[in-house]
Amino acid sequence: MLKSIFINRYTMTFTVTIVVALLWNLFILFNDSGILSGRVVDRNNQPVADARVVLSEKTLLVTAPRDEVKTDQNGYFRFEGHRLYHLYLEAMKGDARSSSSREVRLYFKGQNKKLKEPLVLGSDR
Amino acid sequence: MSIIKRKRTRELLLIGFFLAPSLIIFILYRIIPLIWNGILSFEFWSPYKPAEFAGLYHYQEMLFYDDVFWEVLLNTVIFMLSSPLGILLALGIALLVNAPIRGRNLYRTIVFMSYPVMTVAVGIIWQWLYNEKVGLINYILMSLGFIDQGIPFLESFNLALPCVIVASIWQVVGFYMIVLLTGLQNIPPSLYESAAIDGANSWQRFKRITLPLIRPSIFICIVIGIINSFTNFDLVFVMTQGGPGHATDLLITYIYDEAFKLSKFDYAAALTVVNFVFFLGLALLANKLSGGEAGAVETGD
Amino acid sequence: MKRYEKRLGLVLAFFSILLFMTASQGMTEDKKLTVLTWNIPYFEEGFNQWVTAFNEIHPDITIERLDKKGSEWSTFYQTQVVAGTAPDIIDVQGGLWLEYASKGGLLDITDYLKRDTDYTERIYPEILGSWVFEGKNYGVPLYISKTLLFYNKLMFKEAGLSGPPASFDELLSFAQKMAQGEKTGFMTLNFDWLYWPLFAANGIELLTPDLKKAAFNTPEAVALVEKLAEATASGAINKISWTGRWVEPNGAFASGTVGMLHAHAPAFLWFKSKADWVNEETVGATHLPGGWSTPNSHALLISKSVKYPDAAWDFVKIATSGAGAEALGKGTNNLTGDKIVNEQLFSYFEKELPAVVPVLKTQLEYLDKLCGNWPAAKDAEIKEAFYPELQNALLGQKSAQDALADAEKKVNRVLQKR
Amino acid sequence: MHRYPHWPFHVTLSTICALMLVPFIWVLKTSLTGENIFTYPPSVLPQDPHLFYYVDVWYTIPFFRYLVNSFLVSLIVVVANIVFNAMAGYALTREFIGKKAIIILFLSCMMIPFQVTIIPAYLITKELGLLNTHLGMALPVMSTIVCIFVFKASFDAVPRSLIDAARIDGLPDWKIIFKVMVPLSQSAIATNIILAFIWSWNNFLWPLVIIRDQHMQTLPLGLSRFLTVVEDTTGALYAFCIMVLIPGLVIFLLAQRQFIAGLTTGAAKG
Repeated sequence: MLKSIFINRYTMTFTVTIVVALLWNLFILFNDSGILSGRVVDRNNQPVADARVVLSEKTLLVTAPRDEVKTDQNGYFRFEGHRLYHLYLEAMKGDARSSSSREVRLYFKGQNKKLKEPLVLGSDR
Repeated sequence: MSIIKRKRTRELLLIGFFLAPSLIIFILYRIIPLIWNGILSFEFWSPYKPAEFAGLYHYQEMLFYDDVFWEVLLNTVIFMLSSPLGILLALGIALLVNAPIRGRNLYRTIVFMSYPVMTVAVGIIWQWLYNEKVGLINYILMSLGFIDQGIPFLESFNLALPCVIVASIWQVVGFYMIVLLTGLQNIPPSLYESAAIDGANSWQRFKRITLPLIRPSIFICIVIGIINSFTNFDLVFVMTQGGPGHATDLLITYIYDEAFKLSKFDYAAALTVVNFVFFLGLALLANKLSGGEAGAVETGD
Repeated sequence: MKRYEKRLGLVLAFFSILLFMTASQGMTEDKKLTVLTWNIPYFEEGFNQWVTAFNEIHPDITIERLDKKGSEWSTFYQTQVVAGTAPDIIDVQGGLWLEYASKGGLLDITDYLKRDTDYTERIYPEILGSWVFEGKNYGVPLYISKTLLFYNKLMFKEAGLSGPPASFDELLSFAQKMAQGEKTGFMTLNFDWLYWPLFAANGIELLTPDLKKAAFNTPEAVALVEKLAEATASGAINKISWTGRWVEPNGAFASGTVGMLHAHAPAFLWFKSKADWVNEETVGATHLPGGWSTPNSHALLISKSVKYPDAAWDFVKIATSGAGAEALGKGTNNLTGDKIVNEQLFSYFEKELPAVVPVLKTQLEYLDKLCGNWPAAKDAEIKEAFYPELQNALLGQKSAQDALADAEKKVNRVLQKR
Repeated sequence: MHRYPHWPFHVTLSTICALMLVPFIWVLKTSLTGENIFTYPPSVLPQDPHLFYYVDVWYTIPFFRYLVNSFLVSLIVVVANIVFNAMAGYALTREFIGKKAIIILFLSCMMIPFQVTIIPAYLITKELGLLNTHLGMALPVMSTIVCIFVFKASFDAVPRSLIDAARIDGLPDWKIIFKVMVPLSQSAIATNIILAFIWSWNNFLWPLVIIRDQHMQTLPLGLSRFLTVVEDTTGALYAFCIMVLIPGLVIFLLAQRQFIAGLTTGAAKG
């Protein structure tokens, strides 16, 4: 009779939910170092070295910068340790800016992510 | 003799014990508040002032001066009279999804799904569906060529209430369905089997077996329909706020507005009392029509 | 056979443990002030700044923060008042406070305002005047907003119109020009008295100056309501104007099918975040012809039952002036009642959110032409008596004449009743 | 049983379901795109759907905390409802003096809408010391009259002969309930679970009034976070609605498997 109390479809559903949630949290635990990496290129698809990349957050329409890094000689940049899940990236060097800030959304705070599409500098200014 | 009597007392005690938890909850959260409202309705009262005796002032005000009261009462009655439509629809659906067909779980879920959805969001969707310029219903009607110009559903004094009623039926039909489904479950299949052997066709089986046996469930649905006409508060509140004018105001939205928007708690209390007496009368009538005892049935075996 | 008994036993045992657990969570009483805000749940960082600043002067008093949305705000507040646990400092929109003030539920802060002149001088006197009832001050502005006219420049161009309407008749004729198919020319918000500028622009008064009688049933008013009803029937005015709240009108304007929207300043932020096409070049912000507007500002007021009135007043000052007000302005993208802070806010917005600057500029202009903010004790009841009748006329259910006559009767009855 | 074609059932039900789903599709679609509902002409298919509004919901309110609270309250409500309603429902199947009065009392209790009881109910809860507690949130809905009548109807339908037989065997009343009646009323229990859960889960105004503590809030109270005036949170609002809806649907799916015609006779054999 104990079996019927503890093993029925209600408890099973509940347990499965808990297990899935635990696994998901385990996954988060190993993937939330807040690493965000990508590349900055110019209009001719050439990497841009030493460009400033600003990571910012929008609170009620106002952009608030949170972090800033520079690209290496191959145009790569890498942020570490941010705790955001909805952020914006903008690259700039001298007068050239990326056309508009790139919106990045993540599935959890500080999810590690590598941007596939590079930020393009000076695309329309 | 005394043994029977003792047994009888014990039985009564048991019945009392069984009823006690529910009764305590209802007394605390229904009866006492009702008495509170009853007392308040004879007073001038606001949260800031000590009460003053008002006699029948609020009742006079309501019955002789407040034409809005009569309008919302009429709306509430119309709303209530429309509930059989929902119940019939639900009965049809319940009979269909009670049949052993593939995918009935899915059908049941879809029909039921509209009941638990939060009204706030659905209300906005319904507003849009009914919108004169960009709403889906008008869009479809215009694409099909039935009309050239959008119909202002919710802005029309005549159409607004029926539109809210349709939305309300949409919301509550799943609820009726599961109550009726529960009723259908209580019918022993052996009855159908013997009827089939007797050569009764499906209409006769429905009329002679199903309908009488689910009478309690239908009674519950009717009562829910009555209650729904004054508790279906959220939908009206979100969709029309009782407007235009007072065309979709129900007693409950009116009472709520009077109490919490205008701080006329005393007047709202008088409205509550009248509302209560009126609907209790209707519910008792329903009880009587369904054979007394909340539609009790004896299974004939 | 024993299955059900044991099952029941287990369930009951579990249940009683649960009961015990929840019932044992007691409440502790300490020195505290409760602040009830009105639908700004996102405003957390700034609120904590207020609390920090407050605790520097009153380290022994804790601040409890509650926030309720408009539709439940007064239900919650009044229940708490009845129970004797009214929140001490409350953030109220529109004319709701009049009801409480007239029944003696709010603290008179006139003396505080007279005492702390360095605070009072920072606040716009016209706006401070919005919370005066029978000669006494009850509230100070938390953030200010009033109605203005937004117009969709793309639709204006399409209809061959060059700029915003200069007169009321032009407003209607422009609206007519833009109305076509799913498009409508004009729309207004209608809650509280937000539509009243349309009446004020035509010289119509709601009440006599002593606030004792209805004054709106005039031939001019009948003519105006007829005009509005006609424009509504023809589609020049969107019908949502008279039935919707704010989500639907703002959403409709954001979809780009409405030429002009008469709404309060925060509406801009909402439809801007809703629609990508909205920017300085596509949406204009101006005054309604004649410059009339209805304030929809929020005020901080203090409940009469407050235990520490001086401390509560200190909190109010922190929240509505200086650094506290600046935090609020930045945290909600609004202007405050503090003149000096607003200058700082403007330079902040010019840098961070230039699109909102023209909108906010209108908020400080024509402060002498505010309407729809009568200090009548029965404000809410008058509204309930008047508006449904007006709806009747505007949506063609009754003639303007009949509707206004009925409304006059009802409003006068409200004013005469005890 | 009888042989009849199934397709008319499917056609009818599909049509009904399609109509029922229309408002719902827009809820779902908006939760995936956050688009403006008032866009014209209306589009049925979502453009660029994504799940990030659900992430927004999770982080903008303390979702997990609220979820746990909602769950605890609903658990109390569901368990209490089954026990109390079954007891009361059984009592009403018996004959006793004042039964009519009790039924009328119950009926009249149904006729008092919750909104008019807020203030006295608050004061009572305060006297009981249950403000700000899970039990306080649960108490007013711990027994519901509709469900009492659902139970009564089910118990009434249990064949008399079965009860009489049990009584002759010398079983006391409470044993009759839990050994004879309850097993035969599976669908009533299922209905109770579903309805009690949903009522408690969606309860909005009552928790709003009695809960002051942030940590005690239930899920529906998170709603106001998505209805602020200064930012558009349409996508998150609808995502929130879906997230609040899902547990109710899961409970429905689990419990409704009890609705299988023929249970009564099947069990009657045992």
